[in-house]
Amino acid sequence: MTRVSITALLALLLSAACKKSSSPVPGEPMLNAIRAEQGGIGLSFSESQGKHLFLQYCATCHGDEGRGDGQNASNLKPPPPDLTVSRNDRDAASLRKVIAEGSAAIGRSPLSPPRGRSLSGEQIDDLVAYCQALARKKS
Amino acid sequence: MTADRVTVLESPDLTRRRLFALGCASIGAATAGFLLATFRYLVPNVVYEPSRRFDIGPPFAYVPGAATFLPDRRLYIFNGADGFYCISSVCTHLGCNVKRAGPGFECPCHGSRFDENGQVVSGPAPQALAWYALSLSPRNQLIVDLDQVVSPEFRLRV
Amino acid sequence: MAVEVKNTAPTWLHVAFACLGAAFALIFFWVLLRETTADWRTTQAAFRRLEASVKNPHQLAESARIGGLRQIWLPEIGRVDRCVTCHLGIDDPAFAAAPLPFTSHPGRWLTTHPTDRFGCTTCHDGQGEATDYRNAAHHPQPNVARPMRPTETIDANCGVCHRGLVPPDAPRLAEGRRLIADVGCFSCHEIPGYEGMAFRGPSLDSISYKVRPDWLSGWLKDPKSYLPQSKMGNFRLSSDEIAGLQAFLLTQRAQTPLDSSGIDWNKADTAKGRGLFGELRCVTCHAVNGRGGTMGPELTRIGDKVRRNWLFSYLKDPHRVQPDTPMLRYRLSDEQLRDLTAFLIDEYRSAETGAEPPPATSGDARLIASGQAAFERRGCASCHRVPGVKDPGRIGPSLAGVADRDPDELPYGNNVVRHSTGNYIFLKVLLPDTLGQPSLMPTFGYTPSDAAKIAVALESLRKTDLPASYVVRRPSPTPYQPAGRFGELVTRYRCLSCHSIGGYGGDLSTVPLDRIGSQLQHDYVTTYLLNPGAVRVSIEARMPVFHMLPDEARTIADYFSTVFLDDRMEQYNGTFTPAEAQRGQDLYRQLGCQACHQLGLQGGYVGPELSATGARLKPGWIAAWLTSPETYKPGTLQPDYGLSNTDARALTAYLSTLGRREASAR
Amino acid sequence: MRSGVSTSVGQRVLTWLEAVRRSIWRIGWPATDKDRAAAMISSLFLHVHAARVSRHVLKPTYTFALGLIAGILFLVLSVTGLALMLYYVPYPPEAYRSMKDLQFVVTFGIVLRNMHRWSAHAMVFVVFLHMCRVFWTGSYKRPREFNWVVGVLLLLVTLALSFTGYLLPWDQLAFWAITVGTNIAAYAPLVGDQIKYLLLGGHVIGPTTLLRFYVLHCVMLPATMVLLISLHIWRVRKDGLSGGQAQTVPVNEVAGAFPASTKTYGLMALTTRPRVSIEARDANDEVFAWPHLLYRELLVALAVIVAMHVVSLVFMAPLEEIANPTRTPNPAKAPWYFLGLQELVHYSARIGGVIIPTLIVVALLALPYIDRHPAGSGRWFAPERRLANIIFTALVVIAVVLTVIGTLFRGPNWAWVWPWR
Repeated sequence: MTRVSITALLALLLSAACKKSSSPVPGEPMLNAIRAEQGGIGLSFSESQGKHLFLQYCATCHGDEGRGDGQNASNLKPPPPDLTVSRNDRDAASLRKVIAEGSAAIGRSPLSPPRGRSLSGEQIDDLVAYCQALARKKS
Repeated sequence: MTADRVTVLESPDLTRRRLFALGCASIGAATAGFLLATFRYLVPNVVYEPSRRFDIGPPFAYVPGAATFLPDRRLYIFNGADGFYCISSVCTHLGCNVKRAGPGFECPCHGSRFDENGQVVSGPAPQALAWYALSLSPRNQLIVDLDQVVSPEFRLRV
Repeated sequence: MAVEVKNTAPTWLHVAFACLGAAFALIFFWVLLRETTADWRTTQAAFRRLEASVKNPHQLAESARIGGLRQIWLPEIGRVDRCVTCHLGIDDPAFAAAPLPFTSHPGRWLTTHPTDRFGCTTCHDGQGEATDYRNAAHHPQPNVARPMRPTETIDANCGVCHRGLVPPDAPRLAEGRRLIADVGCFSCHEIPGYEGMAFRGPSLDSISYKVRPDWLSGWLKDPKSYLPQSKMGNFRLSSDEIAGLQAFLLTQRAQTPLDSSGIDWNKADTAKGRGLFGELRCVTCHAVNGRGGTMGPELTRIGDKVRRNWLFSYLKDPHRVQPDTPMLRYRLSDEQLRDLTAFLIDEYRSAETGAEPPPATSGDARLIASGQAAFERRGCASCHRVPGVKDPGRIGPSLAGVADRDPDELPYGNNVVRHSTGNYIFLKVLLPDTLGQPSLMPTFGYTPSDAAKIAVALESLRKTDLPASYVVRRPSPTPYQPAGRFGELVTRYRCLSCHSIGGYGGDLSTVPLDRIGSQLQHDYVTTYLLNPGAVRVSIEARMPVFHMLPDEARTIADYFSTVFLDDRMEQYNGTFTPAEAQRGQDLYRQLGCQACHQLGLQGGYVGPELSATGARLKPGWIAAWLTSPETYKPGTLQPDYGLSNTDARALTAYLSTLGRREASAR
Repeated sequence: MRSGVSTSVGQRVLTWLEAVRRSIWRIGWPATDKDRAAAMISSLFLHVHAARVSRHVLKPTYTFALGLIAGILFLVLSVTGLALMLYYVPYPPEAYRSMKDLQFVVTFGIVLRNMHRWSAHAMVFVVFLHMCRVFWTGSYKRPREFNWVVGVLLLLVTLALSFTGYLLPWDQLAFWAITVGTNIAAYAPLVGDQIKYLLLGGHVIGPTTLLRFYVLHCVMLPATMVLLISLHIWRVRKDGLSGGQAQTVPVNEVAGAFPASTKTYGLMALTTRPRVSIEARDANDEVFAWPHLLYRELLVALAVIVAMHVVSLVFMAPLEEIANPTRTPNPAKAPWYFLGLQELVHYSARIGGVIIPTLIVVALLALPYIDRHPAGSGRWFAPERRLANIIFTALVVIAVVLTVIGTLFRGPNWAWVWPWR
């Protein structure tokens, strides 16, 4: 009897806590351990997929946090931009174009290579979503 | 309780009748409702049947120019010169499985005969055999949709 | 009349009758109301309203068919999932931005796992039969064994079908399974999926010659105090057990170290040793002061641990004492070994560690016996070989079907947690001694997130009778063991600790050897093996300097260029016109290759340095690689520019000139 | 019938309808005493009652209509049970899945299931109360001895029906309750294990058991029940209700000779065999069954049906996880009406599981033949029967207390728990 009520209570707490996915849930240490590792910001599914791709393909130049401070950034002229700054010309369409066709496609330096043939359309959408999340995070 | 007098009989009697009528009407309505509910209960909301849309394997599994009978699906799959098509093996008369007879079909139960397109040639069958739509899934599997009846011109080119 | 009155029912009966009749009618409407306001009906109504704003009339007519209770019936795996009754937009991209429950499924999962084959609860858990929010067990419910998994732990369900060690697109599961393989949980537990794998800690048969007694007792007390990355957990031994084990282990003298009596340690030059330490690239595998590789143990305090003679002997021939070690056998002279040993012992020790005590010769027999008993009781022999102690097999319980254990039967100690197998496994892995039961399991000192990943991996161990068509088990690659002289060299220099051939081997190197003969030029291989330099400056792991003999290097290069070939590249015509090279140079700049590749003093260092490409790579490889890098290395950073054959050829021409021009200039 | 020259079509139709009605229900709405009597006598269903009944019969505080309520509950159970059979598959694990289907996808399915479940519990409870009532009013005495025996058998059949039905949902509750229940049965000396083997169709509960219980629950036991109920009611009709005025009038049972004040029905008046059931009657004490008795019965039926609906709409019938022979819930409890027994078994398997239940059943069956003194029959707690009442009441209290303890105060490992903690 008591266990049933405890379970119900936990369920209630869990459902309340699920609104904010990053906050710890009492009684669920395993879940909390994973959440703590994921970090504070709540990313959507697409954005978190995008994060993985970003770390794999982009972070060496753009930096793990997208601040344009990757380990290879100092070798680049012009240097990679800070993606955490939200800019008007950085809408989804142009981000998609840069990722798929390279920065040369929007008239900038050719240093950011095209990924349209290595990544699927959905992967590029995920990356775009993550880039926008980076800008959102700061503002 | 039993001390009613003829003079006052009318009004309590009327009340009684009204009450009785109200009770009867309510019970009648509710009973009718519950009867309907019982009927509704009998109507299955979900059915445990195989999907009406299913894949039947890759196109290359079917011999070109031949008809393949799928007994559990009750279908003939044709890999014709101009494409794939599928004809139901369910006789439109009383639902027996038709058999291949020459180029057409023959029903063993009551002797209906159909031509190679499933049109009735003779016998008691009232309609031609059904044709179902075929399509190709993204993973290159043939898909039959039993909810989509098509005309005998239908062909799926692979 | 009187009789009439008497035999008519009294008024109160009529009143009661009317009331009960009305109540009966009301009850019916109550029943009706409950049915018509059922969760799924109101949800579907909301969906219809949403749909009208998303779709055009034609599509609406098409989708009007879809309504009422919907279910996915999968008799093969015994599931009936009615989730789609409410999640109506789940496979319709038009609802990608719709709110829950109507949003379409994120990612590509429904393409790879179509609902008509997998249903919903196969991955998500929850009560598929239910048609209302609460009973579907979106959150834990009484009497529902498997409430819906949060996405954080959903990987556990991937592992039910994906039985391979590296399941695709399930990072936590993959990491958890890797951790299990890494620390060798299967030494003590039977774990499905790890059959045939045996984890071996170092053999202890000669440990008396190897380590200092004071180090041994400290290690037994808490391995992490010496080596934070130790794979050995803390067994929470009592001081009696430690004393016994120490005494017992110090009797192990099966194999004497190689003779180092001729070495004059006073002549040891630690500066030379330091040089060697760098040249041999020890840090590729061994960390010092927290930096370096993880394949071997950290060496920061090696001087506190090992005896000098043993280290000398080990460096001379590691395979003699530890035949399974990934460590290669360098070709070093006794003087070099002396310098290196002295450097390691002197440099990497704590200040308070005194001089090396003489080896123990005898011990208290009773203590030794108690130590052996403890050794057997605590399952040390599951990982460590010691002569005279039988391999006890797996002393822990089998973990097959561990995820199906009754959560309420499991102990949780004083931890206030929801009773679930996941939480139990997590706590057991993280803090085995807090579950209110005596436990033989050591405390491995995992971080919570690693413990959670292991729990995710173990939660995929269910007693399922899945049809074989659902099970994905990628066979582990067949061990590669070449014969002959090349085989000996591969064994001696442990090439496969870092490189892989046919999928078998290590992953430290970015270069698999399968096509290496078509990729690298013969002479370059020879030179490189004799004196490896860095091709990629940004990567810390480097090829060690083996001190290989020239004819050994030639043997390897010969073998490469005759066996590890890709015929398509070999047939490439590598004669170019200067115009092609010129066009290639222009392309190089236009495409922005310098962003990642260093050429001369310019460029980034993400990709390999290109200055000597002409002498290093074969043109066929360059062209093939530039045309479709993903073919040769999925997930590579090398972009696929979609180069035409002409362009690829031009770039190849340019790159092929690079090393040669310099070579000729030199 | 009117002569038909000016009869309109409407009137003809009405006439036709009236003819149809008369072919079915000859009396019409009874307006005269003659018709009221005829309505009762000429109906198969209504003639279980006499045309005229003693006023005593109408007194709710004498019987509390418990027998009637039990009968109505049986009717409710039959109807809902038949409906449930349409969706039930007596084979695991589909049996469990059909419970889920009833709950989630069958329109009104869950209401029916709840009603079946709660009515079954209510019936066990009501039948038990009915038995207590009969004892406390001393109604098992001559000439009703045999009907008491039938009543005890009915209680046993009710328990058997409830017990067999308990397994059918095939959830953990069902599986382990039946496991515990059948193991109590296995304590019976000599034949215990054989009984269990026969009942389960094997050594452990499995698909065979489910099928056996299903057939018992849906066919054999209900058939027995209908038979026994018919017998029971027939005997009531013949023996009359205890405690009426006439009870004080001694009945002369000499063959063939009847006092003027007695009246019998049917052919018995013509025979010369010894009479076993004669009710002394007083015309002034009597009322017509139609409408007095019938109307009250209708109200009770309505009240029961309404109450069962409300209960079914508010409270969900329990359904735990699917039966899992490898996972014993702690504690595993038998159905609540056997928890008194389980509590006894906890103290002593032999005594609690075998001797006491056997003694109880034998004592109940033999009771009217042991307690033959006619004094004190027909009144609640007649002082003449003080000792009998005290003994019986004590036993009832013990049974209730044990059941309550077993139900509420027993936790894991059958340890004592306070239900409010």
